[in-house]
Amino acid sequence: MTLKLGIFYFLAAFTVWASAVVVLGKNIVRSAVALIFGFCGMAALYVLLDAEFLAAVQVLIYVGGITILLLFAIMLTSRIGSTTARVVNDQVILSAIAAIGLLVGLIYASTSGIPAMSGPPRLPETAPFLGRALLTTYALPFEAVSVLLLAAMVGAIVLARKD
Amino acid sequence: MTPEEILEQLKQKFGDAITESEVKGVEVRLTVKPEQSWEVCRLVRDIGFEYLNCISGADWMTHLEVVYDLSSLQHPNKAHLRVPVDRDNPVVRTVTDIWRGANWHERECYDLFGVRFDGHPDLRRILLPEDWAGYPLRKDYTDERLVPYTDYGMEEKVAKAEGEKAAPKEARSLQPPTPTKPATA
Amino acid sequence: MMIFATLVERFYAALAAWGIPWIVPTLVVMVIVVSVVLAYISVAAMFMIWWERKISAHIQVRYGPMRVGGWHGWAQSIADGIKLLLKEDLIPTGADKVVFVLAPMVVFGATVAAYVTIPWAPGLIVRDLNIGILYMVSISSLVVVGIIMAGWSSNNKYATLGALRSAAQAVSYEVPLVLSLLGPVMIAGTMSMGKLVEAQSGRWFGVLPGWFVFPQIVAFLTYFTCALAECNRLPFDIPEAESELVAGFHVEYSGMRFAMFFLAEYANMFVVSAIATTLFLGGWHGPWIPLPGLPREVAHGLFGLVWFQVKCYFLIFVMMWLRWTLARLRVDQLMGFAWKVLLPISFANLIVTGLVLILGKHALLYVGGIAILLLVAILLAARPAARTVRVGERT
Amino acid sequence: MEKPIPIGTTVVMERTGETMEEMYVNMGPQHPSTHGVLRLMLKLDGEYIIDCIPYIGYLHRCHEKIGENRNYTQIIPYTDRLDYLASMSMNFGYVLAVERLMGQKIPERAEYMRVILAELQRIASHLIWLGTFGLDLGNFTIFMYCFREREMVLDLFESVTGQRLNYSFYRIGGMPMDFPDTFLTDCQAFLAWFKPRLPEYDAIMTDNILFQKRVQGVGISPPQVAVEYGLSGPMLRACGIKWDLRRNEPYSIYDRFEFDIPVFDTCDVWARYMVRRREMEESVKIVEQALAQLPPGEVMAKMPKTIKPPAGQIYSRAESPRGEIGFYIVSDGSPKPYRYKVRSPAYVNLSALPEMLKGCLVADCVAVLGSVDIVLGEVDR
Repeated sequence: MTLKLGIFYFLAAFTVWASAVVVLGKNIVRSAVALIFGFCGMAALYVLLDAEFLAAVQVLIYVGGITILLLFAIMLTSRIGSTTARVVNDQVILSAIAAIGLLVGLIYASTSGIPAMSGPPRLPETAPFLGRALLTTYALPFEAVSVLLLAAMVGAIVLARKD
Repeated sequence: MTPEEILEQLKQKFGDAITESEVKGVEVRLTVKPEQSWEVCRLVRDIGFEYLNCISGADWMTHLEVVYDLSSLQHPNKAHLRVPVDRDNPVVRTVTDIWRGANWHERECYDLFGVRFDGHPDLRRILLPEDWAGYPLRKDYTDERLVPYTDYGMEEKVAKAEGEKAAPKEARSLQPPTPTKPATA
Repeated sequence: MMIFATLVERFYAALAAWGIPWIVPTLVVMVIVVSVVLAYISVAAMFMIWWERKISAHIQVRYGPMRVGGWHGWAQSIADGIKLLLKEDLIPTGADKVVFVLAPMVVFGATVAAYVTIPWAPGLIVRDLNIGILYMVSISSLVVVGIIMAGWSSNNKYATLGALRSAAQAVSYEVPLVLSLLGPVMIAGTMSMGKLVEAQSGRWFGVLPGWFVFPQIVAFLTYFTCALAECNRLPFDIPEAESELVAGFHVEYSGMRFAMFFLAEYANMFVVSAIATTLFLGGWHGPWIPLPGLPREVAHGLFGLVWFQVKCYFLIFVMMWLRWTLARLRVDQLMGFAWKVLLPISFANLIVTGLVLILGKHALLYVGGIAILLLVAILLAARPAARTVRVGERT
Repeated sequence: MEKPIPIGTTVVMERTGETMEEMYVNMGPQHPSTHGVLRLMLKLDGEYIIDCIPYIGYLHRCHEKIGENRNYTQIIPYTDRLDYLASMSMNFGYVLAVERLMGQKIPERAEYMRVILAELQRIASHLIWLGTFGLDLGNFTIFMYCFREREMVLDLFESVTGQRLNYSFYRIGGMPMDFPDTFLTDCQAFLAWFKPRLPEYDAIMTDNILFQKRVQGVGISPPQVAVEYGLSGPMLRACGIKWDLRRNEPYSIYDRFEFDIPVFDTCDVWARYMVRRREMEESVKIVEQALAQLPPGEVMAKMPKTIKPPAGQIYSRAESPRGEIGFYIVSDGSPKPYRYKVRSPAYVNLSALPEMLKGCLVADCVAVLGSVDIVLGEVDR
């Protein structure tokens, strides 16, 4: 077992543990804090995969942006002290099916290997490659996503506005 | 408008309610029955006394008194309204709807004299703790914690009258304690 | 040039020659580097605390600490540190203990982690990541997580309000901050901290040093403003405004945990100054590099280190200067300033920079003129009608 | 141990029976910005203040009850402790009330001394206010500058009275002793030093755009509300109402001096700031004129050994730095007042605070409270 593999298993366990706390925790804020650690574990896994840019973006966007907004929203709602979230709700069967399906897919992929998982080309620097790809090959989806985000933003403003 | 004219105007409307009246300089002094104090106050406000300086209480042993000091920002006249109220059941109608600033003045009067202001929006104790018993500014208020006033000159006089022996002891207690060690230069 | 890298390599080689597995020297180097960084942070933060007290004192016509240690109370911070270490460590009854204990560690850890990519001198950098600047920005954003954790777990309303404000502030100011950093990155064409410094080695018009602050003055000012907000310094110290929220998010902290917040605040000031120095002020560039007569490596290492520190501490001085001169903003003004003023300005700067880079230097004149017009228009539009009544004016 | 109430829980107040869905924040009595032991319950919606309930009385010292048990001269030191930042003005208001009750005239020189000391006190009081107001808004430096100048005023007072804070220097019927020989030159030197300092304060406060943004349009009390609540002093003059007892009901010798009454009509914190800022200039003018006119002569009128005002009652008022300080005294002809009541300006001004705070942000709460300029010694008595 190489050092890298050891680190991977450690990080994987850490991420799984954090994610489990997110899902099973009774306290919303604690779940959100665990989510931060989960995202950080994911970022570390990206670093192991030499996707440093993705790791940095993961921390910047997911931890620095999304989770903070999440915490913000939780704190703004009035009852923070009694934040006992229900762990199980009506959609438990649907989500169980989705989760199990994903698990089966992942196990299949890691044992028999599917084409997309055959390993990315080794790049010395991922950032310039990503940038070029986003603005040339994938320019259309990129723009479509930004329009989608704009629509979401406008919708949020309309919903939140008190008139 | 002179104070005399103001008094005349008030007397015309509320001749029965005004039991005593006096003009002193620019000040109109009235004594008003508690039943009609609110109406008098409103008229006084409409005459131009829009500025409420102070509401104070006073304990005259036979009755309590609520005193309104009013003035105007337009003319130099002042008004001094005294409303005697029953000592056992002191109730007078609030003037918070005439002058909003009366709120805290009335709360203070309630706090220290026990005068209840009928219709006051938030009549609670203000200076004293909420669980305080009694109304300290009444003349018959007693409290074992109250330190009576002693006239220190009297002690010496008493001592002198009683004889020369007691005098040094009494006097010493008033002097600063003598230092046990002589101060070194 | 790579004097330190050479040393490390020789160390590796020597140990490998003795047959010791590679993990041992790696761990040794890691421990040494971390110790050096931590020691530097502690000493620098203590110095900054003492310095801030002296600066504030002199601005306010007084002396500041004068007793501890003799010369101008230089040991005051050390004494304070010892005092904080010895203090009782309190955890409020209603607090969420795990999160409460974790919060200062997150704040301190995030700040320390940002020191990894600071280019101190040529070759003297813990790890020159190719996404260096992005890494620094993203790791600094973790500080806010710690602040929110601290604020929430204290079970104190003032702390919660401080944390709420902090979250709002961080989310708002991160956007113009990153956008303003993109200008230098676009010019240099790299995100590596070392390469960014090297890209500023030339000269503008043969006279000015090749620092990015000259073409990117707008970005520099935007960045510096956002950096003040990121560090919670006045006039943006809303999360800990002591006249309103007592001490904000760390009101319930005492002893060593409080000291960690305190150290992290000053360490963070150094981090944002280091980013500004690296991206805008030419990093370790300065006179006498290389100095004829001195070995190249010594000149680089020594003077590079000195110039970098001088620039960083100058920026820190400016931060302190502002703190003791200005009044605090209000929350809504703070947010408005970020979204209505800083964001448009940094976008405009980004567009102008891109145009100049694409069109080449001939278009500089045209684009420059348009940019100035654009900026003026934005500034005028963003500025509400001033209602200033001068002293002496009667109404 | 009682379990602490988690943030945001629905709490039913025992006494009022109120249900709290919104967040309540308890500001004070130990809070850096409440200027003493004032407690405010703020009802918040996010950062906006829906309602504010002030709780006072933490510093209540039975001032009026004590007053009924002391003779007229013995009350003077107690009045020092009313507004301990403007003891001279409190002394002035009290002795004025007793002298009016007795119909007592006092010597010319004593009148001038009183005015000089009271106006210097006004400067010192406004300086403290300016400094702490700066502190409230996060500007630390102005605090030090203001206290530097205030120290000089205190030095002057020390040379006259021997005291630095609670002077007890006014007497019924005059002043206990004359100015020391050095006072005139010292006072003029202070004024010469002080006048160029005011533009310095402007540079750091008035002209600072951040400061202006913080105070303009905040804590508005329209003139109508101000009069209904009986606000006084700078609070009233900041509502565009030109009302100053020194001018509108001249007492002592205030009718002999040339000075302006600064008035601003924006009704906000900014206006209150500007009024006080300008008042310092006007006080300097008054002191300068009084120093120039200071007549020689006695400083104490011929007074009976025991002061027994004739039976009667009086409500007498004077202009303290915080507004109208009124004394209601009922005399029964004995050496002690039968009823002694203080109408303190800060008490009345503070009662309008909830009105001014509604709709403000928490950060504004500090600015508005600072602009009211309360001294709890006077509010709680």
